[in-house]
Amino acid sequence: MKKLINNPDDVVREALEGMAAAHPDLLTVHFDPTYVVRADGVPDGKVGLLSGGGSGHEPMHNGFVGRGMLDAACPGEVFTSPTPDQMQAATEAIDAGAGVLHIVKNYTGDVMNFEMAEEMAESGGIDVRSVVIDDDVAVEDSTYTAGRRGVGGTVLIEKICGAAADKGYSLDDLEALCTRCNDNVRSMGMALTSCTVPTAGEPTFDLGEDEMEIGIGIHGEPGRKRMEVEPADQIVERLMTPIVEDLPFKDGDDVILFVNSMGGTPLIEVYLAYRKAAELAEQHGLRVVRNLVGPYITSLEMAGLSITMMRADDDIVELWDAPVHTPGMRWGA
Amino acid sequence: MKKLINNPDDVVREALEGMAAAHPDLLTVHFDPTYVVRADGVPDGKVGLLSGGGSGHEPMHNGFVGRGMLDAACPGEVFTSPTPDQMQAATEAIDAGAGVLHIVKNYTGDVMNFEMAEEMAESGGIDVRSVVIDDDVAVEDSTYTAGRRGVGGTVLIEKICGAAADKGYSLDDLEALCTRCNDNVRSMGMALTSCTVPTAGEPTFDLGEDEMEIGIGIHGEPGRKRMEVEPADQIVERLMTPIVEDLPFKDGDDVILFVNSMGGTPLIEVYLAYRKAAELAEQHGLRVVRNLVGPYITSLEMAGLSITMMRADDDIVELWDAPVHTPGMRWGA
Amino acid sequence: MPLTAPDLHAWIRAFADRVAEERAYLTKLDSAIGDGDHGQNMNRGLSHAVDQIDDDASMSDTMRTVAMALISKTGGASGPLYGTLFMDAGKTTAEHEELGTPEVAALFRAGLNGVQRRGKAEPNDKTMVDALLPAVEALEDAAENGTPLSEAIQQAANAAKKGMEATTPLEARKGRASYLGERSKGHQDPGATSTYYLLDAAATAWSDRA
Amino acid sequence: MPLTAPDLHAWIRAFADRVAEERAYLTKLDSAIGDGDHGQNMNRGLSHAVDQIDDDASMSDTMRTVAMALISKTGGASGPLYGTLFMDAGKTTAEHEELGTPEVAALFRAGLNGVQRRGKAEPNDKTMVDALLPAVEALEDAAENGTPLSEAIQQAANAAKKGMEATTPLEARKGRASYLGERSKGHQDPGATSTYYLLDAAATAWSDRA
Ligand SMILES: Nc1ncnc2c1ncn2[C@@H]1O[C@H](COP(=O)(O)OP(=O)(O)O)[C@@H](O)[C@H]1O
Ligand SMILES: Nc1ncnc2c1ncn2[C@@H]1O[C@H](COP(=O)(O)OP(=O)(O)O)[C@@H](O)[C@H]1O
Ligand SMILES: [Mg+2]
Ligand SMILES: [Mg+2]
Ligand SMILES: [Mg+2]
Ligand SMILES: [Mg+2]
Repeated sequence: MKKLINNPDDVVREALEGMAAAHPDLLTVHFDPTYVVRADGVPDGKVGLLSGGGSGHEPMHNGFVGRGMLDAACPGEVFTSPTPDQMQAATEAIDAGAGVLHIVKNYTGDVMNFEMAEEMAESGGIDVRSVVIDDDVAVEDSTYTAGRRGVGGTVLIEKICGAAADKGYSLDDLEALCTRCNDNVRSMGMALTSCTVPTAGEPTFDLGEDEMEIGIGIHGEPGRKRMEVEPADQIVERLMTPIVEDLPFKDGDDVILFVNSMGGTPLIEVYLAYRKAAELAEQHGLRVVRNLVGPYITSLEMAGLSITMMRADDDIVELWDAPVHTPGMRWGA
Repeated sequence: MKKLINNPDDVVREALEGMAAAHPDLLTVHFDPTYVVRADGVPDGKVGLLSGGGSGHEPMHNGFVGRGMLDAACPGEVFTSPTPDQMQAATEAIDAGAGVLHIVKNYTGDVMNFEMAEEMAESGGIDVRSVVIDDDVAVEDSTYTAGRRGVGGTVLIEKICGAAADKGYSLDDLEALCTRCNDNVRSMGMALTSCTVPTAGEPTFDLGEDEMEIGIGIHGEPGRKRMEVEPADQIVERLMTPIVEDLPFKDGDDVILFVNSMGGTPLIEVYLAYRKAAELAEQHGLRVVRNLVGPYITSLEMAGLSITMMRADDDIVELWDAPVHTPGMRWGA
Repeated sequence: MPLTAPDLHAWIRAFADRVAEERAYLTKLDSAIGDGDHGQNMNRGLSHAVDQIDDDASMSDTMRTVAMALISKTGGASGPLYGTLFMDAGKTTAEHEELGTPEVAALFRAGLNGVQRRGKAEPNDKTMVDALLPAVEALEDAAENGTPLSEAIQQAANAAKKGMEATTPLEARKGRASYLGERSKGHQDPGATSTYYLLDAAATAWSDRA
Repeated sequence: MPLTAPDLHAWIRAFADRVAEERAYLTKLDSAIGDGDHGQNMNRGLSHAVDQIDDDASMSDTMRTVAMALISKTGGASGPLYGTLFMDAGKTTAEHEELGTPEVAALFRAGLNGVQRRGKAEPNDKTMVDALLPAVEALEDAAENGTPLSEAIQQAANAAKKGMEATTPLEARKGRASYLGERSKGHQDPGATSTYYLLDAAATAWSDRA
């Protein structure tokens, strides 16, 4: 394992110190319990927006704390969900009287830890809602599984809900919006290589010299199917088809198309993939009204990509376009 | 070689098609000869700003075309400098009567190709100046070498000169500013892994399981010294010390600190490195007034980082803060 | 001699030691069908728990301390699950000065219920429940038969071990491994493995207790 | 029989074929001390040049066409260098209907001058100059001695080969390889290698020319 780290146990803390040093205008980092909170405080009466999850997916979620997106984020250890005490402290820090929405990616650990945090926060008198994001079409959604994972859709949802909270949405309305976004977004990812959790020191899985993993999650957990590497255009089609069919997206739909690098994919390849994704969207009669291209929800140095598509009405597009100023996403500000 | 590509010979073209599809509001891609030009045209009387170089360094340079930065960029094949006909066509496209500045990274191929392009453009009656960027302290600057390479400093310089051109700087003033920026910026990089040029199909160089290369260029060309991997803090010190000593940066200097990922480095590690870089800057008495953290000038999927530091007076900081809206760098807009 | 607070301390220390020893192995199991952090998670949580244990604390305070330590430091799925296990198990100790086989059976039954309340796993979902449930049943049988604790807990550890081994052919239906579907078959569940260590640590720590 | 335009066409085709064959080898040499694209660069430029050649064109038009094709498609350092080589070499053919040994010597001398004007490399800088210069000198000697072309060009190719081989121990002072300093020693220069192919292609194409 070659990594730009010191002690593997210190990676998360030291990276957070780096974020704090780089973005004092945007965010503040608290330790013990660990959370990242916007530097300028939550405006009175605004619903607080909190997310969190394992580290190693940067810029998500810490990099989305600032103005117009998340008010706080709780980073866990690498690929390990954070703990309820972190979430409780962050929830208290961003409650400005209007309650707090927790955006939770559907992983057993995240869900259970957030659940415990909610129990704690509510016993402390804060109105907390939580929406579980489960946009990954690679996973069969049945009562016999943990359900679909929360992946790329989370990025779009955090942006959109952040704008809505800024606009003054109530906790009820924000919860409804978040649920509606989740209902209208689908994702699927793939990997060409594994990644190595610093404390594990070895790749989470092995892929042969000409193998790829289709339907990968964002924690290096194996996906739906292992197969021989194919040309990029075919890979993109393998991701796009299940996405389009699942919602289903329909001829005439306006969509936000998000092609995401898993971390180790050169940007030139991400754009190459975007080309095909946009072409396929068009062939399905979809109108790509907005897009996002680059590494936003990553799995350390994993090479691969994920595609996310959200059905976007005018409201959603307006919220998408609203100013955002965070380390990882910024426009209009 | 596992890559998200189709035919290795089509990588650059297909990625450019992806950029064109993703950012029609910002840029237009021309083929044969190939260049990327801002979509909204160069305002009358504004100096045109052109850069270019081999592909594989994305977002640089194509991703810096838009408003407030480059007016056009000429992408070569991966890691291969573009050709004079591209530069000539781009120069003609962005000449709005006030001349065109070429920002050239100091690599033999880039310098010679831009030189030929200037000869062509000037015979066509366009006032062309060019500034060669050579900020890489890893290379000994002597008459017995090709001189220092142009690396991370280029990113900062393109942003600053883009803002100055917007402000109405004349070609003379812009050339002087660009030279002044180059005189005040230093960089050094390192790699944990090599990268693979798609058409070559094999890693440009081999690094052992616990080796790193210090003083790497941005084309996978070997650097100053190969040695055993060290903890991140020591690596950062190995880059910072020569940078600080070279200019030399002095106690009390205001600086822009830029910690760059070579492409395959997880963002969490880049922030971890930023933490140490900022700490060392402070120890040298430098005041980090602005910073940039992330993958901006990359070498495909290479894991590693580079550090760039520019001495910044108030003018430079003001130009740095000016609005920019490109696919790869955006604020205030 | 039935159990008192120091015996619980010894048990938790033994559990922490075992997990520390097997940290890499647990992580390897988790890499095969999960995300490769179960060893780190458990080790982080348990070393914190050991640090927090107060030698003079009562049984129920000890269990609560361990629960809170695990909840706040473990992370992942195992944090809330083991946290709830200790939290709910601990509640059963409040009314007792000391624990014999019946009380220990009740303690683990409450822990199992907590795990199932929190995680909604059924038997054969390929989770820690598959090691814990047979252990609880063994303890309850032993309690019914009046088996002394040292023997009962050894039977429970044996049952947990069998349960753990029996997870190998199963297809996972809960947690991260469930994403693998069919491909989760043929791998032993990491959480069931750490749960076996939990029982085995008790068997070791209480080998001379009645 | 001295050279006329079709002989130049044959030469350039032979050069393109040789580079296409050795593309991977050139790239391997460039990976060792450069950036691993010399084979691709030269192949891209030359296959374009071959496409552009007009069978009916004059010698000087042919050389200009090849120069422009190389300049616009090769990229890297080799594009301007080989482009200038052909551009400047081509100018010497304007006044001639056909070329014998003295004219071919003058042609390559002009090409060498162009390469040095463009790239500022001196002998022993470990560049294509180190293959080109001895070839030019061999041709000039041959011209002085009245050696027939087929023989002269073979001598030039031999000299280029020696020059190419002699780059191996050198420390690079120009181009990308110069960044390696000491470490560039022990590797043959890719540009000198393609320049040897340039001369060897001529020796093959002109083996029955006087
Ligand atoms: N819903 C559940 N109920 C019971 N146990 C579960 C459940 N989900 C996961 N587990 C257990 O947790 C273990 C994984 O723990 P760990 O790796 O620490 O967390 P994570 O899966 O979040 O990375 C699994 O091996 C399994 O035994
Ligand atoms: N200044 C120079 N003068 C002469 N030849 C040079 C010079 N710089 C580089 N070369 C030649 O160019 C070759 C490299 O070409 P190529 O790999 O195509 O370009 P790049 O170095 O831009 O990738 C070197 O092997 C060397 O022979
Ligand atoms: Mg985990
Ligand atoms: Mg090159
Ligand atoms: Mg795990
Ligand atoms: Mg090269």
